[in-house]
Amino acid sequence: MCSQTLLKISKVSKSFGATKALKAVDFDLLKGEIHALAGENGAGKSTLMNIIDGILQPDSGDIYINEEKVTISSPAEAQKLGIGFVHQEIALCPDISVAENIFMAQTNASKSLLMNYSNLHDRAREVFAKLSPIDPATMVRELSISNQQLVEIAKALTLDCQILILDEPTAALTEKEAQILFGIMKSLAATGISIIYISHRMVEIFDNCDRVSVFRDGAHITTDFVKDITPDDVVNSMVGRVITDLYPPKQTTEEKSEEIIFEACNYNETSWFRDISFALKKGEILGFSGLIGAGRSEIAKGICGLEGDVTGELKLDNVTLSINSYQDSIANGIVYLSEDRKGDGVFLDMSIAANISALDVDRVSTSAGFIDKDQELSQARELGDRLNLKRGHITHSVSSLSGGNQQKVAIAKMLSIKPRIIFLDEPTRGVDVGAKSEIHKILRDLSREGVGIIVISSELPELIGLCDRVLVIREGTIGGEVTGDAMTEENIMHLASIAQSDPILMQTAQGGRA
Amino acid sequence: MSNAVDSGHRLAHEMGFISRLRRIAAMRETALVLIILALFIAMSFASPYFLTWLNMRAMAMAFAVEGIVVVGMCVLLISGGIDLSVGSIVTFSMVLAGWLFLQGVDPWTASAIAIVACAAVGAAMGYCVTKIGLHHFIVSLAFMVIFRGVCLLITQGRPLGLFTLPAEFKFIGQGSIGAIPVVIILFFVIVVAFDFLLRRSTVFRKVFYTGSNEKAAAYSGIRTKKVIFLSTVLCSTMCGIAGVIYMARFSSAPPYFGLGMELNVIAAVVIGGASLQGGTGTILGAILGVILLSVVTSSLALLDVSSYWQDIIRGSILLIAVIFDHYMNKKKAAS
Amino acid sequence: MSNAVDSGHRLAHEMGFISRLRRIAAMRETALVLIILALFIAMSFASPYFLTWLNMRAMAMAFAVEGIVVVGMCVLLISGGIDLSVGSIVTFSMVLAGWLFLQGVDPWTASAIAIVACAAVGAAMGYCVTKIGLHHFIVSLAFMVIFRGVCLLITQGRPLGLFTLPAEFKFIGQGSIGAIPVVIILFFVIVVAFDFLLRRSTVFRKVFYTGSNEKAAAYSGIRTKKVIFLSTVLCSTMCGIAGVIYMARFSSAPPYFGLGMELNVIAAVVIGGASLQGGTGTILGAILGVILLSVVTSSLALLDVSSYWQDIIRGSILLIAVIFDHYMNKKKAAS
Amino acid sequence: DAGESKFACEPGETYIMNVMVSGHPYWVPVFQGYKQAGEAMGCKVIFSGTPDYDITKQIASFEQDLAKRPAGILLHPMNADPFIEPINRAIEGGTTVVTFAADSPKSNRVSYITSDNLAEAKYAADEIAGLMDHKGKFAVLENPGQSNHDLRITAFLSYMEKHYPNMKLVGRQATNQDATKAYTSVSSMLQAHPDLGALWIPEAGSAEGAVQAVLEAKAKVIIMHADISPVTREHIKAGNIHQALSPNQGMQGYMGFMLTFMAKHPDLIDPFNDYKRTGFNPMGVPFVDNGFAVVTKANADDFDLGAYMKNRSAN
Ligand SMILES: Nc1ncnc2c1ncn2[C@@H]1O[C@H](COP(=O)(O)OP(=O)(O)OP(=O)(O)O)[C@@H](O)[C@H]1O
Ligand SMILES: Nc1ncnc2c1ncn2[C@@H]1O[C@H](COP(=O)(O)OP(=O)(O)OP(=O)(O)O)[C@@H](O)[C@H]1O
Ligand SMILES: [Mg+2]
Ligand SMILES: [Mg+2]
Repeated sequence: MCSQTLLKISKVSKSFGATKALKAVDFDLLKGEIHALAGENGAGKSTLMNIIDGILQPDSGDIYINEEKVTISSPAEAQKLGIGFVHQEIALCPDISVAENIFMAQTNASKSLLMNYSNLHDRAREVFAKLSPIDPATMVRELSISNQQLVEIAKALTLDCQILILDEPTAALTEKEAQILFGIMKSLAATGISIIYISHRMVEIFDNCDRVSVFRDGAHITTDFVKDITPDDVVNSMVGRVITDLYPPKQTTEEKSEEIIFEACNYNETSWFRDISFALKKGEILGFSGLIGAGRSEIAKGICGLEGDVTGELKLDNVTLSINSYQDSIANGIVYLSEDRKGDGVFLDMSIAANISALDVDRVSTSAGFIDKDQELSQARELGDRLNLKRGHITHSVSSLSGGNQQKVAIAKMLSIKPRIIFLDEPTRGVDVGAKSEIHKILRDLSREGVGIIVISSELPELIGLCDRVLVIREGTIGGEVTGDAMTEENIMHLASIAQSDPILMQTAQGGRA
Repeated sequence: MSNAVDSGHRLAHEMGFISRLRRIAAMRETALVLIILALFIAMSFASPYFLTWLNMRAMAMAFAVEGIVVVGMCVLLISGGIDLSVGSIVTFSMVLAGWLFLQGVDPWTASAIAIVACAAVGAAMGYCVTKIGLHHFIVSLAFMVIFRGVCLLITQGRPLGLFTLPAEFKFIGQGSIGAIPVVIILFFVIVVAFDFLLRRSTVFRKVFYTGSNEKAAAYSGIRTKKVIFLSTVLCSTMCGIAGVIYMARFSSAPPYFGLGMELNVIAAVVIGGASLQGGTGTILGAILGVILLSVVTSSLALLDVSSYWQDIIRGSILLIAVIFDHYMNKKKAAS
Repeated sequence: MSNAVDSGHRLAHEMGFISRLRRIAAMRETALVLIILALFIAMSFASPYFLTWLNMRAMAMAFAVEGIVVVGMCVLLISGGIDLSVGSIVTFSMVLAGWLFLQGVDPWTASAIAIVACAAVGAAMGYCVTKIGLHHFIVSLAFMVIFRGVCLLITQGRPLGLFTLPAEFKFIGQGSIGAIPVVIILFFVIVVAFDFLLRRSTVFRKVFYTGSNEKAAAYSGIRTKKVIFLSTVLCSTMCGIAGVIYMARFSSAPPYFGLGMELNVIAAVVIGGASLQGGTGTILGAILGVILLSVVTSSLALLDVSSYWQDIIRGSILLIAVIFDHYMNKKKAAS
Repeated sequence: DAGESKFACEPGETYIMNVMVSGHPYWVPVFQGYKQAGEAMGCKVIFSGTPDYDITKQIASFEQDLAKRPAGILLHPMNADPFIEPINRAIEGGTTVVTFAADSPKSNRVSYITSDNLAEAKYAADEIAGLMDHKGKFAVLENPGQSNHDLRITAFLSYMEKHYPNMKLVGRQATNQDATKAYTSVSSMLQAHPDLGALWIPEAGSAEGAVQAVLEAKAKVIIMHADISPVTREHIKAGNIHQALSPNQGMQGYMGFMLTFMAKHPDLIDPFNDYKRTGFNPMGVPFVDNGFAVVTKANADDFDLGAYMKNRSAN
């Protein structure tokens, strides 16, 4: 590998009001390398990427590409310099077809007067042949979040770029798609394209990247070759202390109880799932695993009365409940944490405090129905501190927080009502290692206190590390269950894809690994 | 440890007097009060008649009843909706109550019926929006046209003369308690009540959640459709109340009343800081918005500005007010 | 291997005649054509004069010039904007061109100046929106008021009589080529050109991208501010063109022209399938929308329906059209 | 005593003319007449009102006028009854009020001056019926809600029905002074009734659109309308519009001023009645007719407002 420096960041600083997001940061990217970027939530990773892509302007500092000083005033400018960017937050045009979304940048740069739709569709189909089967003619608004994430990736892959930035692209992806992506990344790097890869998952970094830079509190801490260090070193420099146990201890045999606190029987939904029955025992954390589109989210939403045309029977502490709406569900203490934080998890332009009390405002109000501001603020501070929320003023809007911290606000909202059963759909998406282990610890504590915890996650190590038992969902039914030592990635993947019949996916998945 | 210290610091800072003062200074309401004050000072130099009791009364009477509609519109805009039909609904309320009165119905009963009818119209609009799934803009546009027609039909195109309304009823619109007109007292009570409710009540907080992110609100267990439905009904009900007060004030029900009221009312609410995207806004701001617009109109009339220039100046003031406010807010965000 | 076969299959399916037919049937435009046809059939039973060439011509003349404004508004709505000032700007164009002509300027030059002036007004609005960051709704509301005032100022409140316009100029508005009025030919050319451009040209696709998700478009390197700016300018320019044609047609420039035009135009575009949130819409749909509204109005007049009922019926038709369309679309989504 | 009182103003004595839609050209000659009379008598005159078609705004401007403590106001009330209370309050406060072109009859206003809308309607009906040999189809456009426009139509229709039973009303559309609306309505009317003989229109705005529709349909329709605009004046000269009935605006303003002044100075008159003793204002003449002019091809040039104003400012 030649070690020519393609991109060099020198002493870049950026503040948002009183928040210093970046403090005189240095960073360099070599030609053809996959360079990982790690750091806690709010460390400034996305901010730096936004500066490189011309979305934000630095307050001070310089950027060099091929040793030449550049000013990048807009994404259009960045494109001309050969920079491609997959954003942490999905930004696609919902009313436009997948194909047009993917080639939006080309359309923009194109000199031809007229659109050539069939050409776009053919090329889009080619891209997806490598990635995952998505029909290029569908409107983006009809896709699930994970498929939208794939479209985002496809969009970046088609750019004719020399620097590709991927900001937590795998947060919404399952193992399978992630592996495909890594395959593609490696082949791109082999052709001399440099990749900046942001992730909170150490395994991904150590399996796929060449170097890793660590950021903390807006400052650059270290850059090392991954072969020279261990994941613990990275976590150490990220958090500034040693995190010994990434996952909290599981249920011990003594703690095991046969008492069933929550039971779902014969759940069916007209199009998304059928014959779903499971029980949750006291003190255990249950996981849901499966491939993209398997229907995990739909099951959770269906049970909570949020979506779908659902039939089934529900028992909480052996009492049969009838849940017709999410309000009934909340009234019984059953809540759902959405996987789509920005879309339906938080109120971006409202204050942190108002976000946290949204699930049940009556908790922070007087008997006459008026909000007690002090109570609302102290509830928010308390939960925020408990989740280690990195924030400005508690009345600032959620839009001023980094992605991971927004996720913490969404979780704080769930905890505010002291729920009985929580469905957490991708609860640690975009959350840093430190906070993630905090969240895991909190979940474990809650389950000890008797709260039922059901975690949906696309990250297999998380499910294996956290859960006591994992149900594998396959095409809308429960495809199997693993527990104890049988909880391995291989077993889960096997159960998840056993009936997987899509030839394209199988073929490319194998090709990607080869 | 350092965590606790840190949050202790933060607490102290949040409670601080200076920070509170700074927050007040950065508020949109403060900006509006300053603009209005500046206008008052300039006007009292420009015209000796400006700071007279008669002129103040005339100016207050000009916006008081419309202010009640502004309250309804403000809530609706916060919920993420909009209502172009307010002018027609106000007129419908006047015309229906007036017509019933002429048919021999007691004016109080007639008024109650008219207000309920307006609420029902709001419910119909709310139904179209929440159950059918249409957009507020287009639904209320259709209702604006339909109810203008209904008003014409009821009145056969001519203003209803309601001179025979009993004095106790006219008192609402024309009487005074002490030196202060009843209309202004009513306006004041409604504004203060709703300002408080919107800031503090849990019920109205749900309007903010719904307007800010309807889906997130639904995922927080809020019956967002109900919230939107009720906000629509509230706005129409306020129109109904305003209509009845107008009837008492004018002893008349002209079918062509309130033309263009919707734009004035929406402009006021937006000047007052509400976003057309929903989720933000205050009653106080909206009322200051309507006061600003009204004071400008009145000042121009008082100064005998050529009518050709009045529109130009009024439009420019609207523009300048939003630009000014925009920069104020930007500065606030930056500091 | 199987990959190629599969995608070949899919391709064949997509190209399939039946699927194409089905897609056409599900389109909003088809629904509108059906509604308009139904109206035509009903009307030709109700009145023997309806299906005459003269009546068709008169109906077409009634919406042709407004149709040009509809084109501009459609593009602007797709980009995510809105313009309440269209009525004022159309009038401004008429009044300015007329005034210049009365000052001795050649009418063609006067018209060109008026159109450029309208474009400049659009640029000013676009500036407020894209550079300052204000909302289209409030900016165009202010401009609506300001330019109504400007029109009054130029005309001193009275319509400018332009009887002396040369015949070649009046020809644009009053002449015919063969049996077809020039106005209708102009309208047709503009509509066909823009419909094609909006569907196929890369430049106008950017308008869709920007309106659908401004951030996503910006991340793809599209200069979204420029797109929004130019859409605003385009809409005002279309108003300018429409104004000049109106002037040629009426040989007059009344300062109170086009009141309420904005609502009619927006209603037409929305009936035609554009979303007020931006990102969707077609010129063909918008034009069918304006035709529907216009045919209803003409039919009511032809049947001499009491003017009190006309508003009620027109409003209801607007409502029914959007409800009908909504259910059509739902069915499409479900199938 | 009588020897001291003059037919003139005290210094600073102010008279205001208050209207709605103050940008409308109709008010221009009215105010010119008002001003001519006022200046001749050494009074200060002010033109006031609201540019909008909005009763609330007009009342606000009227009440603000009162803050200036004027001697009198010549008022065109947009609606009759809403002005009762403000007019009465004005009079109690010492400002006298006279109405013009539209009235508020139940108020205590002293007088009312207008052109006789009934006479206009009667003239129009006779003229149209005469030209059509007392038989055939006619239609009207209207502007419901504005009392003088309403009168012009209702009086026309009832007079037609009573005196010319063979004349048939085939269309009645509200076009609200909007040229485009009038264009559409008249186009449709002409399709339904290609043999339409005549149109009576209560104002000039609708007439502008109507004449366009008639010209485009190449129909032969006798168009008559009330008021006059530069555009309809041109059409009269070109023979496209038969006649217009223009109220004597100048006289309306001039006499309107006199009425207002006299109402403020009732002591100048010693009438032969009981008014003074019983507390009525002796100036309380219920109604003054300022008359109207018939605008034809021959005299149309005398109704050029631009030329009139040029002339006025030259003097
Ligand atoms: N628009 C903004 N306004 C105010 N503060 C901001 C804004 N954007 C980012 N910040 C702040 O800047 C800091 C860095 O944020 P950034 O998004 O770069 O973090 P990150 O490293 O990408 O975190 P994550 O892993 O959670 O995505 C945070 O403290 C965040 O709150
Ligand atoms: N709004 C929607 N419109 C159309 N299809 C949808 C919608 N939401 C979900 N789906 C589809 O429903 C199926 C089940 O989706 P669901 O979100 O439950 O999957 P999942 O297992 O949670 O996976 P992931 O969340 O990773 O996509 C998928 O095929 C998905 O594409
Ligand atoms: Mg980030
Ligand atoms: Mg999911």
